[in-house]
Amino acid sequence: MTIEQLIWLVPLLPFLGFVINGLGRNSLSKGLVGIIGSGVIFASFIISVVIFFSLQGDTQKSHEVFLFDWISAGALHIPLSFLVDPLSSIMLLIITGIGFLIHLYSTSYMHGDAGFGKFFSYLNLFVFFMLLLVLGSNYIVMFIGWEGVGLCSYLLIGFWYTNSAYASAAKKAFVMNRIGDLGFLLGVFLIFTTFGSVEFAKVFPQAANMLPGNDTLVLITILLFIGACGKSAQLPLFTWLPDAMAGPTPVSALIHAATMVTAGIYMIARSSVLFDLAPLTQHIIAVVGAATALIAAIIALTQTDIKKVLAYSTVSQLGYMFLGLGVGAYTGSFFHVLTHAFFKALLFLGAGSVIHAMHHEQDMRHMGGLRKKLPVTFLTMLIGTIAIAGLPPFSGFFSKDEILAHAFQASPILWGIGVLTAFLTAFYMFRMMFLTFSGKYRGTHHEESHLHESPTAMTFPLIILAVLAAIGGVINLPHVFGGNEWLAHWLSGAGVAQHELELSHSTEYSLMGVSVAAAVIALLYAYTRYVKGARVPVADEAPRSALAKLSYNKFYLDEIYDFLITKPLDALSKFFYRIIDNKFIDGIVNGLGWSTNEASKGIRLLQSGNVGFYIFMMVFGIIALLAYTFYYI
Amino acid sequence: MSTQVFYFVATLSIIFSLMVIFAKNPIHSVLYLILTFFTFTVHYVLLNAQFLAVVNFIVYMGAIMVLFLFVLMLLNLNKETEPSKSPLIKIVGVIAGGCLVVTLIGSLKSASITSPLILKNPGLGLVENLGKELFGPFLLPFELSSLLLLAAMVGAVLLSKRDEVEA
Amino acid sequence: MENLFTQAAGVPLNHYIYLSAIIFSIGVIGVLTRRNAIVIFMSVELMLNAVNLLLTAFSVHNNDPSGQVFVFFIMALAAAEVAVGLAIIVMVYRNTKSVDINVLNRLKW
Amino acid sequence: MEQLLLLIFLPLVGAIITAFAGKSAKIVSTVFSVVSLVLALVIAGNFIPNASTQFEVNLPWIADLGINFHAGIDGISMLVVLLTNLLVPIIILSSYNHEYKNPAAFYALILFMQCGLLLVFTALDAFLFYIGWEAALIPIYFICAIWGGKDRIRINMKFFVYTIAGSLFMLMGIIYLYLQNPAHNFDIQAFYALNLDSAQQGWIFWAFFIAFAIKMPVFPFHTWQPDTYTAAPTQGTMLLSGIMLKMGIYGVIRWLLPIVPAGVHDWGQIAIILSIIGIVYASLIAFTQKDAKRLVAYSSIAHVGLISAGIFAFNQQGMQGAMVQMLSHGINVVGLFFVLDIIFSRVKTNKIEELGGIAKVAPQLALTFLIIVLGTVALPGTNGFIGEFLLLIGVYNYGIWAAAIAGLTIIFGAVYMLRMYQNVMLGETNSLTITFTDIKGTEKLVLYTICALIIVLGVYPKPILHLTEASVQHLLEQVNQKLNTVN
Amino acid sequence: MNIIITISITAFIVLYAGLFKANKALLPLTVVGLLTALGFTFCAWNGNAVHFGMMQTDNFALAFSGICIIGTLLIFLLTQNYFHAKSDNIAEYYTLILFALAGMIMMVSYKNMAMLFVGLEIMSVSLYILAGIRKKDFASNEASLKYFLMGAFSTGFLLFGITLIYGATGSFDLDKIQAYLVNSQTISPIFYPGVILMMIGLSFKVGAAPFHFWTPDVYEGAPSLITTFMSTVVKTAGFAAFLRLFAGALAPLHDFWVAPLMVIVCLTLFIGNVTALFQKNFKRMLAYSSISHAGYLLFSLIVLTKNSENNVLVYAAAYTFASIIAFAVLILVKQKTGSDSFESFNGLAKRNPLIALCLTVAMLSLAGIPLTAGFIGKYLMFLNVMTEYKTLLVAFAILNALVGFYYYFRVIVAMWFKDGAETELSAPAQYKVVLLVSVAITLILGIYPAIILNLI
Repeated sequence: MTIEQLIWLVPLLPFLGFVINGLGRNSLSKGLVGIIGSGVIFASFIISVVIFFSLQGDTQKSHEVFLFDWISAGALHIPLSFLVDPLSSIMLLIITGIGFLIHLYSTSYMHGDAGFGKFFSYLNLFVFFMLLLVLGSNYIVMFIGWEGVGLCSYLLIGFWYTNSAYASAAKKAFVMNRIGDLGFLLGVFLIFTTFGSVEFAKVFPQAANMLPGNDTLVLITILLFIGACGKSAQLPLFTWLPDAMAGPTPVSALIHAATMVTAGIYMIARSSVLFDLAPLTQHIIAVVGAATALIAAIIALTQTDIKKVLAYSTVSQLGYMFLGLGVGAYTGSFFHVLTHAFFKALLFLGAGSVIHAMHHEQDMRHMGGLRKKLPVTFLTMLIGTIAIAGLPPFSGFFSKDEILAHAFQASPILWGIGVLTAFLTAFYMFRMMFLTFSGKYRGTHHEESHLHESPTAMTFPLIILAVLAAIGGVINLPHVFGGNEWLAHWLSGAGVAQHELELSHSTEYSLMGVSVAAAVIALLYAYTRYVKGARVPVADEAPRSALAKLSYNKFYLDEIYDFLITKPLDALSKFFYRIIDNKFIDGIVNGLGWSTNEASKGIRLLQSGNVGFYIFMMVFGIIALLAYTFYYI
Repeated sequence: MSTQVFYFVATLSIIFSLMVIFAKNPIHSVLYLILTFFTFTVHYVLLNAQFLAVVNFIVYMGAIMVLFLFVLMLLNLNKETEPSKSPLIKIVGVIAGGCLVVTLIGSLKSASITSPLILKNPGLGLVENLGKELFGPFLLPFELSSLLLLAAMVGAVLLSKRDEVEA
Repeated sequence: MENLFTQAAGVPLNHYIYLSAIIFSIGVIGVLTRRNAIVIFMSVELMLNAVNLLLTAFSVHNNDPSGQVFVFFIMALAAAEVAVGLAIIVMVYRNTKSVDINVLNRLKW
Repeated sequence: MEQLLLLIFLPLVGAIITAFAGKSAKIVSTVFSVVSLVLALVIAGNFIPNASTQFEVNLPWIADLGINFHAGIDGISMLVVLLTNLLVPIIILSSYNHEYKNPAAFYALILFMQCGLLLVFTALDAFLFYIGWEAALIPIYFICAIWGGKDRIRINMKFFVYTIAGSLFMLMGIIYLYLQNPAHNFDIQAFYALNLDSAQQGWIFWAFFIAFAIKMPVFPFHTWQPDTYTAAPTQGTMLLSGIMLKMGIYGVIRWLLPIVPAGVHDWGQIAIILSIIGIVYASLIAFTQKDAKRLVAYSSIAHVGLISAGIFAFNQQGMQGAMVQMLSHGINVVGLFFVLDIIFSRVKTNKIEELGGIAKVAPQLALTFLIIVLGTVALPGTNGFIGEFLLLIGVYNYGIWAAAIAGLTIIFGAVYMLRMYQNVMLGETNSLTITFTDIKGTEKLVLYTICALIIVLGVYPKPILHLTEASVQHLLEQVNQKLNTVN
Repeated sequence: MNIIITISITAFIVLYAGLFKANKALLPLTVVGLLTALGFTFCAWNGNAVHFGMMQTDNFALAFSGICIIGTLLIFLLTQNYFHAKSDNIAEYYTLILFALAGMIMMVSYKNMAMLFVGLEIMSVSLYILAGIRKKDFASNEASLKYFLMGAFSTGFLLFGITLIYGATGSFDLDKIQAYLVNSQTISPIFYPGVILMMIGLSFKVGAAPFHFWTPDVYEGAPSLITTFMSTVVKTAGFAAFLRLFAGALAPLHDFWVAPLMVIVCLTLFIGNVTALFQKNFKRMLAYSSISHAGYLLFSLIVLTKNSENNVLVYAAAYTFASIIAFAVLILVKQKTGSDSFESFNGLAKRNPLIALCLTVAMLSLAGIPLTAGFIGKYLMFLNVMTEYKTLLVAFAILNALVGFYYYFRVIVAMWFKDGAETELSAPAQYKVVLLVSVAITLILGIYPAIILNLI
């Protein structure tokens, strides 16, 4: 079986799962739904593995698989075709692999929910679209997946739609994504008008011949980056992601941590040829990424909702990845995508396990001392936390340091921000761990008696992910540690060429030392504060210092957007509707009618009923006509 | 000689016709109108249109004017019962009429047919001549004008008769 | 009556036109300024007569009897009109006890 | 040739029979509309997708005035004919849960209107086109004014006079062209062949454009539309928004662009600017609408604005996008109005704020509504995407800023559509919606058909694109050629 | 010639039949007489005979005669029981209408001013009387007197005009007048005011502004049937007379009289349409609408083409039949409700759908909606004016047509969309015949106007 013959099965299977689960959501039993939902993903995973390995043994690293002609109009031809190359094949593994684990987890997590079948069909659909996104051989197919995952994100965030806050969060996510999508779409248009095609295979070779800093390329890449900002929750479009935590926790793990939000990074990595030639865009990306990383980390410091902490952490980590992209560390960023997928999925699922145990209580102020009740969850989450904090030798350490090293090479300031963020990350993550698992239980006694470890279907994925989070670093072990940077080599087969790192080994070591030191200090500080000091975050209304207030209230970004965008637009809308449309434009239209009517009212008075007057008018008419004659002759 | 007669009669025509419209009493108006028509008869004679002069005398002054008088008397309108229009309207009316005169004459003035009227055929207005014309080329309208008179007759009877049916 | 005035004065045709125009306009003024329907009607008769006079003058000028024949038709019309018109006025008087045209303004606007 | 005559006049026959069908009018009209649909499909099956005009009919009608019954179908016509004959049965079916008083008249008028529409879409004689144009207007006026809602009389009068105002000026333009035509007839080919200078073309452009702009409607000629859509009975709104609006678009493509290319060249800018203003403006207004029907009405203005901009951008992508979008918009907007009608028939209100939680009690309705909404917001994989994507490329080729502003529709569309969806379907049920019953019977049939069309066209739009491609290309070439000879 | 004789004889016979109280026989006699006249009209087709140098029965005359006769015939069919309620002198009314018709035949076929004058006066005098036949009714009295006074007044101007033209040309004959205009080097200056005064006189007869003031009052005050007659047949004849003179004999002076005519047209359109807009009374609205239609009809004189006359024919036919429908329904409604306001039409569609449908067709035709005769008429008028690219005028007319939609649709709105009394409104058989025939003609002319387009 060649890749060409297999590849279409990968997205098709989840799609079939979606169709079957969707149609049978009310008739199929929950068990069957779970089996179908997870089974199709697992099958896809198996096929992906097969493809991955056969690609590894293949000399030809990229395969285009044409399915059918989708849109054609004039010079524009858009086939529905897939591109299998190292980049997409590895994404396939992540999506189907982690996807499968999360599906498995969900069979248990969502078991009590009435919308079980619906949930699985949505989840399958998401996987389908995500696969389409990474498999597309042109920007438009990528865009189908791009928007499709947005749709699934919308559906899943609003899964419990009877809660209007959740439904609003879903809408917010969709709309903010759409803002980015417009940028993406415009970028694609510009690609089409510049290169005459939207096929990767046709665009990149042409672009490679262009001069660096070419204006068109800069514009294209900026537009694409705007798209990525929306999908990957970067400043200024990140506020939807924390709200997206309204969805069920597996969704947060799969969509809002492991896969969908990394689509932006995937897309930029895929288009690295273009971005490499647009230094200006790269600077912008680096700055935006660094700023996002820092701001999100600051916000995460004071959050009390366990999922919110993770959500801001995700935003922050995504910022990291963009920082990496901005400084040319494509592989590094992609590496971080991988490791982040492992540990963030793990953390979310762990959080889900905690929430499951706590009967959907998410406020850490009501938790504490869960270590003994949930040992597996605690252990696996600890691994995840260590990984995200960047402590060696867990996976996060390697990916993060690769980015930091590149950042240092590009600009020490960026590196400084990176390290600061790493410090904050370590702090808030351990804060979360300590608040949740150590100390005394702070909930009611009744709840305490019901605490229990989650079933195997939930812990099994945790364990697998924990293993991956721990050892995942090996796939791109840097030279300084005697590694061979396998991932970088592999991805270069897809045309993703990382900038060379020109730092001496000693510099690299010292950089790592600084970041590790920062993480350790943060860990210790968190320990003294929350374990020794047994501090608990104060209640919502309690007074805070100005900085804490800023952090706690997310820099008032939502309020600022509301004030700067939503309110003015609403006001504008009302103004347009009430004043311009109803009063002015329609007023003119109606005014014409009205004035005719008024004219009628007036002119009919000429018909006074008085013969004398009539004759007067006639005589005036006659005089006028005769006067005309007089002048004519 | 006849030229001076014309101007004299024309002046009279104008004066009498003005009297017609300015007399307060309708009866006086009728009488002035008769006088005016008389001056017209003189004009016809001056133009050697003897037949018309006669017809004018008989039909207009005799029949039509008597009918007017008759109706006025019948309706007992011989007093100054007519509430006159407001002076403003009168003035405007006169001005309008004046304008009409001016424009009418103005537009006719350039006609400059200043050549004196010369009677080329003295017998033109005689009954014989007119009869030939009337019963020759104008036979059809002449006959059809019987319809006009008949319609008027039927109508006059119809309108002045008192109906029983109508409630 | 024959050849009463053989040379039909020497009055310029213009003056006949002016005279007719003036009388005609006087008729119009009458129509404009009076309220008594009968007087208005009489003013109309004045207008018709002005026309008659002019027709006759043109007839003489053109040496064409048809003008005078036309006067004849106008007179016939005048007779018919007077009959009908006075009948109408009488009818209106019966109902309104007035021949004032200002009373007639029920139909308007 | 017989096929075309049958196609056009079958609805008329149906209308007459329906008018006398009394109580069974519903069934009779359904039968006729379905037969018409089948006939249209047969014709589409026999249609060879090239640029030529097929099934042509050319019969003398009023010979003294150079008026012929000249009709035919090319790719562009075929598309709108299909749309018409597809939507009419759907619209008739959608009325099954209503008991209109005097149904015979109601259904007869719908079929009568269909005949007028088909005339418009197939006419190759300007006079015939005009006749069809007005003939389609009268029935819809009566439908809206007899069976409409509050304040319908005033609103429909405004609608009627407004639209007919435009068309009368168009008539003036047609007469002008007729007089310019040395052959003194109304044949479209003769009109194409005219050599008018650019000043003349400018005048003709405006005479035609205003008529079409009012019909579509393009900002600022749109103010009749929200009122009319709101006050009309749902089937009337569907006819108006689903099909009638396409008359304007079709008119631009068939009668404006090829006849006065220089006029379009000189003034098309303004048309595009107006269209784009309309997109943003109507979208913004839709943000805060309280009545769902009115919201959809404004959304329709925005969508049509994009179509119009795409056409005036005048390139293959924009044109093809307009083709697909005409079809898509017709299907989607009919779906939207039908859902609102279902809601209204159950709870007697379309006020967004009074609704909510319907998804909980009517999941099937929620699902179909969602698909339609997604189609409307142009999600890839739905029919709306194909059209909007091509249109935006078309506009983009015209100017990047134009596309950037026009592209706001994909953001704004999501905002107001999802807002409506959320407030109507999501959230907790309230006292009004708690007793809501899910869709059944013909409602299901109609909504599922619409949803199927939305997805099928979104996934495999090729037949539609293929159908119109040659004709569109031919049109573009023809116009460009003519433009070159003028300049 | 035969036509006039037939009509006159019919009138006499009817008059005598009235003397013998043969009231039942009146209508059949009249119908037979008119049908005979109509037959003569057909026989004379393409004959182009000249009678005594006074009358020319060319196709123009015959076509308009035909329309007038058919229109009168339909109106006679509407008389069923109409006069009986008002008077016992029915025969006289029949006679007067027939006299008026005879006058109109003269007006449409005159070749000499004398014929025009006599015909016009026969018609006018008859109408003065007919307008006042409801002797006890103030409105009828008022209408009659107003019509009479103003009519007589305007006749003065017409005569003055005729006189001046006679003075300039020395003849009353149209051919000679035209020959004078074509042949003579200089046109006598008194000719011009003559033309203008004639235009004034004829404008009065067709009700063109600013000489239209009598129209609404008289139309409203006169009995509806007479109003029908006045606003349809009489108006058509008036236009024929107008056309015969201005498009025929005076055509060489077109440059001179087109400017004042244009002013008259614009004023007429504007005043007619705009004033009609605010009317509450259907009958009065129709009166104003007739003024506005006069404006459209005059379009054919603004640009003289070989089709001008035929265009007027088409328009007049369309207008006549639509108006007859409108008035017929009005009479029915008024008999039932006693009112002719728009409100009395409320819910007519429920009370009698057939009548409502007929009236709707009539209104659509008057408004000029395609597929009705009215549209073809308007179209021809616009086309006519557009041949000289008088686009501003057409644009102005279009704006006025838009106003027209408002008031024509008011009655449609009242009939179909408003609720009124639920009482059934039945129509006598004769009314049904008239309505259906008129609707059929309106639709046939609208869908296939080719049959009438090249008549003249």
